[in-house]
Amino acid sequence: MRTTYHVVVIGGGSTGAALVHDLVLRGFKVTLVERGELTSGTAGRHHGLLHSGGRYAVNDQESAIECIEENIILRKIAPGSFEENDGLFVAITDEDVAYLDKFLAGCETCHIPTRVLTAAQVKRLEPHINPQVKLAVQVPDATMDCWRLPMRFFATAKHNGADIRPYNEVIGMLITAGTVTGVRVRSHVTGQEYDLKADIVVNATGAWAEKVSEMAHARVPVKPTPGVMVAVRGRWCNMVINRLNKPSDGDIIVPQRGLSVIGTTSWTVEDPDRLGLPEDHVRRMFEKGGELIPAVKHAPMRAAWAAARPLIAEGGAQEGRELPRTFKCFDHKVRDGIEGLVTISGGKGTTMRAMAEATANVVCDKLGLDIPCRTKEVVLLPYWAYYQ
Amino acid sequence: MRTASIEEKRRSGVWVWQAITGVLLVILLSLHMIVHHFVVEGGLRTYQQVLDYVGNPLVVAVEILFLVTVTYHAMLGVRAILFDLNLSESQKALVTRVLTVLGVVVVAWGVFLALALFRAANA
Amino acid sequence: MNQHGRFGPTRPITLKILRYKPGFIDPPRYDTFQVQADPLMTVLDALEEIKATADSTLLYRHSCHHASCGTCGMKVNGREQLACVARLVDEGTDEVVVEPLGSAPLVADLVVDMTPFALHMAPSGMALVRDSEFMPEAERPAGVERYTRYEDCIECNICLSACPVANTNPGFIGPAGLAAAYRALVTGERPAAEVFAYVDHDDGVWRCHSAMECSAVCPSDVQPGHKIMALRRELVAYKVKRFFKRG
Amino acid sequence: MAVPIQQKSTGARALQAWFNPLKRSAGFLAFVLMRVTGIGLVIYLLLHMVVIGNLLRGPEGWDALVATMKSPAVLVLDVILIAGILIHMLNGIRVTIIGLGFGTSSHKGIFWTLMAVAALLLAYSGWLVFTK
Repeated sequence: MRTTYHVVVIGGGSTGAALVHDLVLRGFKVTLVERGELTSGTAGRHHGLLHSGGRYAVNDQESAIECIEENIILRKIAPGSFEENDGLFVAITDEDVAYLDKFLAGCETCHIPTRVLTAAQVKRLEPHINPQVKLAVQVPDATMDCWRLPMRFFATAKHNGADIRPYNEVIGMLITAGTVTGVRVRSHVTGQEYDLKADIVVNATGAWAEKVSEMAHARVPVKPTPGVMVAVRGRWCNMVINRLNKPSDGDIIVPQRGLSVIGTTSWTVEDPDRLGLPEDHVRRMFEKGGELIPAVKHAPMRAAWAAARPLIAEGGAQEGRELPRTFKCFDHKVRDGIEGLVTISGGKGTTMRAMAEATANVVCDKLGLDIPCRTKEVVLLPYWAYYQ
Repeated sequence: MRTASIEEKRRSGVWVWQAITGVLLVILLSLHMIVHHFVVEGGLRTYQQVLDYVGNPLVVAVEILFLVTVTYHAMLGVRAILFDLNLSESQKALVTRVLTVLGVVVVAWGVFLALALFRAANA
Repeated sequence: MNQHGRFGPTRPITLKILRYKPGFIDPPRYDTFQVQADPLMTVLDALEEIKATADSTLLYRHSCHHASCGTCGMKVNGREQLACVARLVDEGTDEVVVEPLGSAPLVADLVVDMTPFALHMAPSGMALVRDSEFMPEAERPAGVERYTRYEDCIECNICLSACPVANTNPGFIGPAGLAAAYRALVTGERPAAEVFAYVDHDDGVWRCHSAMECSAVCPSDVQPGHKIMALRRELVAYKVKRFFKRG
Repeated sequence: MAVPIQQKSTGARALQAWFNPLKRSAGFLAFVLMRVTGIGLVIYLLLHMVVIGNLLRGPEGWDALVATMKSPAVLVLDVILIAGILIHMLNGIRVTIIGLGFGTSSHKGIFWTLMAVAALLLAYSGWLVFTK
């Protein structure tokens, strides 16, 4: 079935990718605008971890459940896109060991499959692991390619008729009588400006959500919360190595291609375009990563960078890691009395499809449509199909 | 972008012939340089010296082999360079045809010359 | 204070960037910008700073910032590099010239159109994921039959930009596609006959003239030139075998 | 409206890359040398075929020509020709060996070794040309 409604999606990150895919499958006419290259914001820059949910199983179970569900779905709809080597939560200290029961209980509640391994077993699996290792828990983590996975969504959406326009920046909202009726766009390719009419505009700009929603005088409580990651040369583990403890700095090493990526840290910035790269955070990655795998301390650095998480700070007092990693979809009619604008933010790469589903549901509700989501079943095209 | 399908594109292995003639030329060209220039007093044969040399049918045979090899190698080389440009399949066919004609003319002229000198030497 | 952290002394570096927007900045021109570069500042960091503070219309491709996605290939002082790992001070010049890759159609500024590249790459048959050869002594956990990892090639178009043939002949499959075909051959992902059908023609494996510049500039240790040569060896052996079988 | 993509012709600049080994590595230099000497040798081959046609003019015509060929200017051209032949020939050996997938990992070493051989042979040939 096709509708005549036109939805404009702002932001070509992983949420935007999954969203245009979802919307065209539901029969909408969709145009996506992205100011730079696709996935050039947070999406491309994240850790590359397809979460099992283990990281959030104790403190943020809503996120943990989202993660494990999406983990299974993504493997099914994007086969051949992941390094599927599972992950370990390793205990190095007695304090880590003391966390085990809480961790296993949390995983059980969230239906995350686990298997407890002895120190000897862990050393046979991961020869470079800290020899102090006490035990570890195996979970279904995997490595994702932060460029090629979203590109599979874009490719499929494009083939289903979505109009995807990178290098086109939204510079204003078209507002008539309290209703957003479209966007003003500047093409950075031709230097020309043009209007894009829409029945619904979706702001899927992640950490930039506040900047964009301000154009419609709407407010979104998104805090850009960057983290630093360091990629070192050499693949020092085959499985994703996490610290068995509550989330902290430098407690994950994600192997990827011939690299090992250590992450991450957390601080808050005002402007997601100006993250900087604090030196002490970079040093901490080597130091904390070295507690998991000593060899990374002396491995040559390939790159160090920061990516801005879009954390939702509803209510105010919390910051950084205390904030939940789940996502929220805001209908600005409800929040600010502005019709025609929806914002999706929060969440993470692993939950991109679920975020899109929730957003497309809101879009359908607003237009009084009842069209089921099909993205759990539709297998995505290869990423290079975007160019065909 | 030009879109010749793979089916349209002719299977090609002329690179191997370029290599084989190349190796042959290492021998033949070295021989040519030595007998015509390096062992000759003054570096170039006089008319009489040329005739003395090409009177031998074996020499004529080797010279013609050298001529064919070097011409083929040269024409293939030019073809390879031109094929590095963005030519259509029909332009490629034209290049091949023109170079084939040029090669045949060069060889024919060389053979004619060799036979004329051979006859003069044995007259 | 230095925006990009405190990784040592900074020094001013001028970036001379090619600008082009069809019909708008046309013909292309060079714009210059100055940044304070610390020892870790990459060309991409500099472009990000310029975009955020000086000219928001500057276009360049980027995504992962750690040499894994392959989007930020560009010419830095005339040589192809990934902007995300090309450190400014390593260039050793006060002025660093940044230009788009060659061999691909220019879209705008530093952005090239990757369509021709993808069209040459896609039919090679190489899978994204391969068996991991790291730590062969490592045991595998229950449920993991084989350790896997992504292929080395990050499809950045850098090898084509450095290839003298790909620059003049867009029909040439190019180093990346040929190297990928070789990978598909040796991993057995594709039958030999199919791989050879893809590469055995004038715009395939025979178009290469062994300049080996692709191997020299490859940022991901693919060594495409070496693989093209190996692919030719396999192809010649295949042809010889087939000849004698038939004869 | 799709994102407009315009193709900018880079034909002339691309062609220039065939002959510009600056900022490039040894293999590229080999490619440039191969191309330059190859084109030169084809032109020489055609000229050579025309020149030896003078043999048909008998001893007078030919021997007079041979005499003019001994001027120092022509001898310098001879040395350039020999250099071209040696570079092309020895480089061709490299292209053949690595082009069949052998010794690819040491292609730079092979190149410089062969070029050293070319230099030695050229020195010897030059000595022959100017002394005999």
